[in-house]
Parts: sequence; C-alpha cells; structure tokens
Amino acid sequence: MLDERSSDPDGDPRREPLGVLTLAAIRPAEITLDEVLGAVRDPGTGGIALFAGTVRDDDEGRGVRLLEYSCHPSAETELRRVAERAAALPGVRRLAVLHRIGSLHVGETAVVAAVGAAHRGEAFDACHALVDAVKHEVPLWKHQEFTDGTQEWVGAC
Amino acid sequence: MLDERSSDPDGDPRREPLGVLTLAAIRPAEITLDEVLGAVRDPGTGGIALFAGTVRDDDEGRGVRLLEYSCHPSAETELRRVAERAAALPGVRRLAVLHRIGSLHVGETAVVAAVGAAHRGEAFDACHALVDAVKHEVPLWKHQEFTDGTQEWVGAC
Amino acid sequence: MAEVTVRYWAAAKAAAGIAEESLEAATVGAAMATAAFRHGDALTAVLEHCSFLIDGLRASVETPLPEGAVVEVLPPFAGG
Amino acid sequence: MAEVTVRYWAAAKAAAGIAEESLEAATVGAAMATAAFRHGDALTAVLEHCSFLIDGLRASVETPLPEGAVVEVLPPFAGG
Repeated sequence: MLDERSSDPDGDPRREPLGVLTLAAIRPAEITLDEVLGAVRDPGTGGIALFAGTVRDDDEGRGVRLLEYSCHPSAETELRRVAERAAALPGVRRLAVLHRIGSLHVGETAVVAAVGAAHRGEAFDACHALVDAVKHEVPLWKHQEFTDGTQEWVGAC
Repeated sequence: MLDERSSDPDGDPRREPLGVLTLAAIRPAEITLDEVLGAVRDPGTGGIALFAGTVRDDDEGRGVRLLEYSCHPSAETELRRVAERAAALPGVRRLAVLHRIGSLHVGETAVVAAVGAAHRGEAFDACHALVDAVKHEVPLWKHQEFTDGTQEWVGAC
Repeated sequence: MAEVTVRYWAAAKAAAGIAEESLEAATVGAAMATAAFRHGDALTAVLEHCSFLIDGLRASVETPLPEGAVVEVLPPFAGG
Repeated sequence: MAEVTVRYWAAAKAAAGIAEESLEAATVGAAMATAAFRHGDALTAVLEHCSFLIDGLRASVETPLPEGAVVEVLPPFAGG
C-alpha cells in the first residue's frame, strides 16, 4: 500500500502523500522549537504538534543539578529510523526532531520534535509516538547528578 | 478532591499541585509559539506539548485565499474557562493559549497552545483536549475566501 | 409577547443582512420564526445550527423572553 | 572460543571501569559471564538490563561470537 501511494504521489490530489522527514539530528549545540517548527511549515499543513523535553529540577523527590546526555555512534541513524516510521503515520506531512547531548542544566531543552499534519489529531498522535520512540529506541543515555552530591545512570539498574 | 488538594498545596511534596493557567488571550496581533512557550516554562516541568494551528491552502479540494476570524465579546472569557478546565487535568503544571482574530493568509498562525506537565503523556493529552475545546466551545467564527472568488462561513450550514 | 432586541453574529448577521433588529415574540423559537419569515431561506438555514443567549446567558428555543431582552444568535463555533 | 573485543557504553563503562577490553568466549552470554567475573557486582547488575551488538548488528546472549568480533554492551536507552 505504501508502494502504491509513493509510486504516483501527484496523480490524484485526494490521495494523501507520504509524510516527509525534514530534519533529524543529535548534537551538542543548543536546540530550539523554532528550528523544528521552521522545518515542518508548509501551506498544506493545518496543525503542527510540537514537544519540548526539558530538564526537571526533581526526579522522584531528589533535587537534580545536572544531566549529562551521551549517545552511541549509531544514535543519529536510529533517530532517523524512528522518525521515518512516525512520518509514515496517517495524515503526517512533515516531521522534524532534534536531540541534544552533553551537559544540561535544569530548564534546558534535551529534545524537540514537530509534526505537521492536515488535521490536529493526526499531528498530536504522531508527535507523541515519535517522542516515545526517541526515548525507548534510540541509543541515548542520561547520567544524573543530584543536588545532594549523589549521581546515577537513569534506568541502568 | 480538588478542594482537598488546593487547601494544602505545599503540605506534601508528593501531592500534585493544580495546574496554573498563565496566559489566555484573543487578539488581532500576530501570535507565536515562543510566547506560549515562555508562559509555561518552569523548573518542575519535564515535558511541554505545544500546538500551532495554521491556515491551510486547501479546504476539501478548494483553494483558500484568506480566512477572516471574528469572535463574540464573551470569547476571551470562554477561552479562559476551557483553559482552566484543561489546566485541572492530571499532571498539568502550566498552560497557555492564544487565538488570533482578523484576516489571516495561508501559512499564518490562528491558534497556539502550550501545556507543561511533569510527564509527556499528560502534556500531550491536555494540549489536545485544550485545542479541541477551543475549536468547539469558544465563540469564534471563521469566514473563508477561496481562490475561485467564492466564500463561505465555516460550519454555518 | 415581549419586545426584544435580536443581535445576529457572523453567518447569521450575513444571512439576515443586518446586525440587530427589534421584534415581538414570547419565546426564542417564536422570535426566530419571525426572523426567518422576515429574512428568508438563507437565514432559516443558518438558524437551524445556531445557539442563543438571552441577556448573555445560554437559552434554548423554548426559553420565554422577558420584556426588553437582548437575544443573541450565535452560529456554530469554528475556532482553531 | 573466539578472541573478541568488548566495548562498554555509559553505565556499563562506568561499572566496568574501562571502555574496552579483550576476552575469549563462544557466545555473548559467555563473554558477559567472564566480564561480570572480572569486574564484579556493579557490572553484573547493569548487564542484566543491557542489549548487545556484534559488529554493529543486534545480538542476543545466545549469539555465537566470530573470531575478532566487536561486542558492544548497551545499557537501557534513556533519551528525551
């Protein structure tokens, strides 16, 4: 069915085109919502759902001072894979996602994602699915330093 | 239960505080995601879900040239009412919403919303519910002009 | 029967051709029947989907009209 | 038995105290048993939740090790 649609993307205006992944990157530099927003804007999009994941000051009652994100060399390839899967969800037109690595303080942004779709329900569903997949399927790791001086690898044991 | 929680918001750090509506407005001036994002940032927020509704170039196969949004004098009060209801949803910490009125061209932004929550699922759910309620419960109206010269009131008959 | 002011919004105002008018009626429904008779099919079609306010409070077609009330005619909402 | 390179990532690297080492084993599971014996309880606890790559491809604890393979030890992912 995907093959059928992609073989003739412009033949029938009522036939929904496949969504396009316009941006997927992992980098140590700051990331912003404006960047993913700009990557998904287009005249056929009626709704854009976005997500920004920020460093909380608290993890189950313990004060957080710093998060250190690191990744495997394959992480950007895996990010692109999960993003392309989300771009194929119903109604999605354009999709963009950025993840930051390195040291992040409380309030800083670790991940941003944006999904433009014809209709808002589809945009929300795909953005949520994308962020879930980024969390569970991309080889990224998070090391937490707490305000009491202790530290831990999140989810490691 | 709401009364019980609000009567002692700081007594128990495990007890979730009620979400706060930080911004709700309807105005003719341009609206941006940055404004609602800034209104929901706080150190206890782990995830922010946002939505931008933009003017599409197409409505069921007809080319759109211009949208004219208008509202009843009670619209901002109603917007605040639905936003406060969404702010009381589980996990919501801060919530902001702006709706524009006046003439909008294709690609311009008609509505922006942001919900900060401890966890991302709660942020997505509340943002989606908020945008649905803005669409159906706030006395806003939309007049469409098409590229073929015809026009219509959206949803009026 | 009460003398009331009817205020039309958006598609209803466009269909009525005026923003506001006076008429006499006992209920919201009766007022709308009079309005539909005055302004014709275009308004009749819009009125089927409208909601109503009396002096700023929600009302149904059965709601009786107090003397001097303002009846507002609101087409279906379409924000976002 | 194959001579392989084991590469530890994130929490596994912290628990092993090294990024990389050589060892001999027939399967991923056997290699991890040797690694746990060498580096102690902290690594043992982390290994329970890890996934593995052999030369960049996903592998299970039963996967046999080719001579000269690179075995990567990946703790649970925690993006976002």
